[in-house]
Amino acid sequence: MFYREAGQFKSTYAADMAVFPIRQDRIGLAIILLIAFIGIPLIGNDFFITSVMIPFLVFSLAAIGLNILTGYTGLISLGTAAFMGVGAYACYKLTTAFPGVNIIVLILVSGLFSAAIGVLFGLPSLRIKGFYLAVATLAAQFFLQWAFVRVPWLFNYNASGAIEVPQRLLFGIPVTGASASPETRYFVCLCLVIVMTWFASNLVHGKIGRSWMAVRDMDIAAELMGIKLLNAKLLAFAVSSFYAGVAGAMMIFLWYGGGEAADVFNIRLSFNILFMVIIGGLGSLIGSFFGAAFIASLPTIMKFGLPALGVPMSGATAEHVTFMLVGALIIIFLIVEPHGLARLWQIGKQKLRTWPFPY
Amino acid sequence: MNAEPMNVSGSPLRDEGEVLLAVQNVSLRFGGVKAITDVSFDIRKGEVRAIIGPNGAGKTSMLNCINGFYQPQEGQISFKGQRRDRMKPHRAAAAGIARTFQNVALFKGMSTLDNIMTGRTLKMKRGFFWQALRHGPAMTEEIEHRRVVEDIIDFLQIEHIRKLPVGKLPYGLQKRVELGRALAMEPELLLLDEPMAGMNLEEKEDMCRFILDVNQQFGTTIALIEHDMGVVMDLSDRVVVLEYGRKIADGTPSEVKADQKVIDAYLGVAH
Amino acid sequence: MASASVGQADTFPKLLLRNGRERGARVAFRHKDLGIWQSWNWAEVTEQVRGFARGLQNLGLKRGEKVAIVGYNRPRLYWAMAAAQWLGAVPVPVYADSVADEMAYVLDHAEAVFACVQDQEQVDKILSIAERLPGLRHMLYDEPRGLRDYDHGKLHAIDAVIASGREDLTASPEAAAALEREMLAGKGSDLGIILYTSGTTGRPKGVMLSHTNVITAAEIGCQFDGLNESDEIIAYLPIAWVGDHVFSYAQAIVAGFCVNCPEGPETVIDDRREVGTTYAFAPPRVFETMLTLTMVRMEDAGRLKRGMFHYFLGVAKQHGEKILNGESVPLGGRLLYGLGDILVYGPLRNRFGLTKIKVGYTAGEAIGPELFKFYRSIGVNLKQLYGQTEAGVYITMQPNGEIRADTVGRPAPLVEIRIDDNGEVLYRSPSIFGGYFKDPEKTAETMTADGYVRSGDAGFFDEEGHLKIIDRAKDVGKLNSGDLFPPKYIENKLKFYPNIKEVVAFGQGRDYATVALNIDLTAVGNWAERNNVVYASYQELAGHDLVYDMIAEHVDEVNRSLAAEPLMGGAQIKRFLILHKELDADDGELTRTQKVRRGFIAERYAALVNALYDGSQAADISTEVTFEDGRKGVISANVKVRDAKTYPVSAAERPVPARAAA
Amino acid sequence: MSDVAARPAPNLLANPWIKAGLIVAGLIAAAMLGARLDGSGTLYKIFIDPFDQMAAAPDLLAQTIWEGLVSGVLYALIALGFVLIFKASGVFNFAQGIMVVFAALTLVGLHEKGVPAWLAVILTLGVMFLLAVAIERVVLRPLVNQPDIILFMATFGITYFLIGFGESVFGGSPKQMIADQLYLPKGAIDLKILGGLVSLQKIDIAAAIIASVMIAVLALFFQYTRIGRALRAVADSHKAALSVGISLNQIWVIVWFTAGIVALITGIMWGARSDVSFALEIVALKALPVLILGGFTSIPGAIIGGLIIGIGEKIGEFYWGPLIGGGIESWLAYFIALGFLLFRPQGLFGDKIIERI
Repeated sequence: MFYREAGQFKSTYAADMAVFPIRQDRIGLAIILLIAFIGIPLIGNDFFITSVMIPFLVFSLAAIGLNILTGYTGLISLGTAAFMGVGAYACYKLTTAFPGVNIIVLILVSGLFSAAIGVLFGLPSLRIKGFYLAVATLAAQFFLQWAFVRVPWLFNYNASGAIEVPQRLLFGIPVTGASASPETRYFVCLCLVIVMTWFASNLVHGKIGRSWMAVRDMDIAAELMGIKLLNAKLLAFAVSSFYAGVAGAMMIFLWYGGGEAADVFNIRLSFNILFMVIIGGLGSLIGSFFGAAFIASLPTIMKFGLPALGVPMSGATAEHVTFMLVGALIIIFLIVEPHGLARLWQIGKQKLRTWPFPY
Repeated sequence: MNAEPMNVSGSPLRDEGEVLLAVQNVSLRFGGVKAITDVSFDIRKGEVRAIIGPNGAGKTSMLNCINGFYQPQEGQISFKGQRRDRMKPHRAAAAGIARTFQNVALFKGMSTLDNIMTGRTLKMKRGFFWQALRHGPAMTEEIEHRRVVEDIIDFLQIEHIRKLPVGKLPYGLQKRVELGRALAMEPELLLLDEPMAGMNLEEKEDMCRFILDVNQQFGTTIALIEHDMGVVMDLSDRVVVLEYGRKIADGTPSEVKADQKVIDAYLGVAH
Repeated sequence: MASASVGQADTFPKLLLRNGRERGARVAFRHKDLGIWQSWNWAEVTEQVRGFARGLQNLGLKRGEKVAIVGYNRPRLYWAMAAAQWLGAVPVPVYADSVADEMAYVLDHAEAVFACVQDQEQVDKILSIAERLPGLRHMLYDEPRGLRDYDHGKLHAIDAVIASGREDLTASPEAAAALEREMLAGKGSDLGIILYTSGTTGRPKGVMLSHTNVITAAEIGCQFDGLNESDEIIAYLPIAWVGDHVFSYAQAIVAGFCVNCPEGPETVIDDRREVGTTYAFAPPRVFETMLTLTMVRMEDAGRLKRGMFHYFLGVAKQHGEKILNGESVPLGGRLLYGLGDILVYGPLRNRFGLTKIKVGYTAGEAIGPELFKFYRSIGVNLKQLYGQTEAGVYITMQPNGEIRADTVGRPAPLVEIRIDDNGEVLYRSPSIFGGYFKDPEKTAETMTADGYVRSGDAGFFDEEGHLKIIDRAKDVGKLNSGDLFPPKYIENKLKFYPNIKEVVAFGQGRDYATVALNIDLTAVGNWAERNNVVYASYQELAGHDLVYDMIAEHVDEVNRSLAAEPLMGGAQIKRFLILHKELDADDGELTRTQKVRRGFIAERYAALVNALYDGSQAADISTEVTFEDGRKGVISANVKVRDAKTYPVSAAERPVPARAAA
Repeated sequence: MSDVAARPAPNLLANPWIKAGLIVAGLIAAAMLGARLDGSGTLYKIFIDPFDQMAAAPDLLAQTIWEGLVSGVLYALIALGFVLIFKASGVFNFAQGIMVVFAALTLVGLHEKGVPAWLAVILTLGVMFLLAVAIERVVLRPLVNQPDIILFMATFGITYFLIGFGESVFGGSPKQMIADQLYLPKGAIDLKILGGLVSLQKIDIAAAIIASVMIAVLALFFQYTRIGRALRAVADSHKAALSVGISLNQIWVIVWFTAGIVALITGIMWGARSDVSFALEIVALKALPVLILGGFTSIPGAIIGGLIIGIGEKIGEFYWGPLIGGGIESWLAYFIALGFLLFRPQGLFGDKIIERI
């Protein structure tokens, strides 16, 4: 309905290969960015920013990471939370060791550690496939989770076993630690997520993304194109874990602000991120955002929304009902649209483009 | 000629063109099952070579040996005069061997364009860093290869499906896209496994024309498996006939057609 | 006015050079090829054409020789016209879908020495008739696919010719100077182009137009609608047709706007949408197809959406045209229309690729008033024009604010019109042709001594001074009763129904009027699907009783409307039938511009025509047909004939001969 | 061979087992040699000391193996549920673990509400049947022909739903299994063997026996009943099953119900050993490495895999765990499975992976 594509033609391949070839989409994206950068900090209160927006951003990044692995390369992983944990602990160790280095740099570098661990646990992916591989990634999940508790070096031997997030400044403004304002943390998250989404989008739209999808769709034929399966899969593991690691570091440093990290990065978080990817849409970056918004905001909506609607509920009951609803919604979504919210979005967009025609 | 003469049918071989690929005494077994037994033949540069035979004759297995999916237990295969043992498919690809499959093996979730673009993977040199930026050299490279791919799309007349996901295309078009993907590799040797299986007459004629055009216009050497004898006779310069994993004839189409063993083999399976 | 604004540039090559100089960086041509719109700006085009001209010169093309141009709308074929004109040679565009025999006639008659063709298909076609064309010296092609192994002794790739020409020019300044002189030697009064008209009868005639003729015509159009270099047009009509030549070649060069060549004939709609043309030209058939597709698609939409769609179309019908004409409309209507614009009209225009349209023209045939009003009501400034090849296209045009569905407007600027005693429209202007090529006899028949051209159409001016065309002058006949019988008028009334694709009316010298018609397979097929009518072929659907019922309703409505018009009331349709096969240009039943060849059809389907008049309820017929691949076959059928109801003529006075009007 | 072609796995030496054996043997020899020569004692602690301990206290080793055996039986039971469903419907049923908890919770919950024990068992079976029907109707039928991963995710949905549902109805606090009411034995038998005392819990013995009986019954069911044969047919080919004349929907209900029965029995046994709570969910994940080992489609594989994992992780935890801080039970199972997997990607008893080209 709002699409006026007449007159939008491509006279170069660069324009034809753009990620957003339609002008109206670019305008929409610009509006979303404006809202994210200006609207939300202006309108949102601290609660909204810390409990809704920052979690959403962190989960989006983690979901993008998993989507690269599962959606684009077709390798199921149940260990995302552990790779996030590696990022968090690496960042903690790094900022302790190099207190002078910019925290943003450290967050990104900690992703590299996560990537290395990811490659290590991705090695079996050459020989094992499908669910077997999924179970293999559980080894990473449980081993790393164990290590977070049992290897005191990781948490600097402190008595609580928790990560203590120190205060770090960026341009003189506290970004991490107790005195960092929610807005600051939100902006840092937002910028990181935008930049990393851009990189991810570049990767999946180019040669590397095509090799990943080729491996996913038909590995035999991919090999024939000269794609080395092990390299492609390990690269997917590395990039995926890098994203997870950065998300993990962001989670502890910019969202939780410290705490019993080992409990946070549990298997249920891994599952939740897998949900985000599936509900959002496999093989779709925008779907990762949808999925993260859906899964991350559902419990918050239940917790605060139902009482607001006049449904009285104790905290525990609310939690149980939330579980039930999440379960039911997952099934409903899979039935209604197995290809996820991204596909629904695409269909909706297509409808708008062909409006008023049905096709 | 670096392969020994292997003229089973007894007719003189055309002594022209250098040998591109030589298969020598190759045998392949799966457990106790013999798929190929002591087969030798060669493929000369620039020719269209057909491999025919009844079902289960080991034709596809032969192709799989050539591009490295299978490791034959005995015998050897040399490509461009170089003997290669323990070939890997991706190395075969790098050496210049491309392939299509009997049951279309396209990347179903990708568009026609992307499918054919994967054929260019080996020729794209920009590394991870530039890929992540998708600007500058990476984009220049991408555009450069897109041009090549567009020429192939134009050549195969599949412009209208350029941006459609291949999974939902009609079978005949999928076969065409698969040929396009193989062509994008600019192979020296193109292996086609039943390129016309399941096509209607018109599609078959189109495909025949494309195959001949590829052979003539790009000078690509082609080895193809095909059941339709008419097609084989029209297209190929030389034919090798397999039955139960053994070679029973080798020669020009007319020689092969006259061969008693071939006639028996084909009468036996009623084609 | 003619050449004043153009100054010294009185030929197309000179104008091209001017464009290269004055707007060198503006895009001149686009062609959807290899996935994107390949573009050339005026400077590049000038260089290409210059090189092309030199290349042609090297191949031996001389002043006054003819160059046949065959193919779909491709930049290089347009350049070929300019390159030929550069050397003073005369381009002769030929319909690309002509069968070999037709092409042989035109190429032979035009004495073409060169042929610039699109692809292998055309090369093969011309090679197949080569022995009939002894004068043809060289053939140039645009698309090399499949031509690699052809003997290139007399065959050249256009790109290679251009490249060699450019090389030559850079290498030798003398050659460049000589080429420049050759171009400057051209005058506006020189023969610029020969356009062969398909003609409803007989062999095609070569209409000779000078540079001045065409440039004047182009200027008339550009000034009338304020076209300038920022406009965009899509070139998709046959290049041999005067409309395309004036719109996509002459006006583009005169005004300096951009010509967009679609990827292929089947992608025109998508390509038009991508480009978003600001200026469009299409025969009514194209608009009709778009509307039919729209309505068919909307049938598949959900109830709510369909309801909304039709509601807003109603709103548009009420207010749309008035708003477009700048008349006063109540605020409520304006607001409602504004909402409709967001919800329906805007998206519709977008789907049609008409979002940016400044002005659109329909010509070639009468357009249905409903169809015409529909496009205008949704905000497309669609106009009619009445034109002919012999006129260099324009005869009458509709000025803004004076647009009627049933007239073709006022005389175009510089055009004088007079109505003959027998009702025939005669016109005179600086852009009229110089005669038929090698046919002084026909030329004399068509041109009067005082310089007027006989249009061959019967018409009259209404009280506002707008011309109204009834039919071909020679086709307006009489029934035995003495009542007027305007076949085309009847045919058009029926063709305005989306279910009806082609109509042939009979009645000349008969007791009453009858029609034979084709249903529209898309529209009726869709109707059949919704009504569970099972059919396997066109023939089966056409013979279906329910289809006959539906068509009978349309015929009945036409009869009512005919009865309401005093002049035409006698020509009501008494009997009709639905033809068992679609009329096809390949079978010679339609002209290349898709007009019915009434006489030919009457002959070919004589058995059916007899049945229309002998009272029988059905008739057997077998017809030879040509399939797409050139094979021939015979289809036979038993075609039903239906009677239709007629109405008393309402008007006060009995028919007065139409020709008396004026 | 031209149509379906088996692609042999890349051969690691001539026979992967031989090669692996040689490498392992070599490593052990090198390690033991190194341990004897190593001054710091680290290698000694890893490679010598545990074996010394085993030899020194064989009763402890026996006790450890028994413990492992028992938890292995329980793992195997959960894995059995997985295998049943995977074989018949190709669904990787992630919810099997939660079905165990849910069944046990229902049983205990019903009894708490005053329902007699045996009636509660029957009612619970009824609930499991309803659950099977509901899953078939609501989840499987609408999702038929979807890719495996979608069905896999749907079982996640079932898991979440059951957790929420179970907790809403029965509350989230841990509960005691009604072992006495079900006449399950209590106490332990102490065996004096191997120069020490080995204590065998009666409930564990009962678990082993019941598990064996159940497996035997299942085997008979598959072998000798019409439905059983149909189920096996389904595992081979859906079309074949349809031609037998049993609808796929019925088969799915039966299979899920069977898995529900297995879940109930597992739940009772497990609940009797510890308590009934959703913490079991994580433990139930242990069935996954068992599946890897045994293969997704093999019932004997599930049993043997369960025993290997159970015994392996107990021994590992007891003898080597303390070296690196203990608690390695949480991941050891996965590493054991991974180790096997690298040599047999299809599991111990899984079908050979055949790739069509």
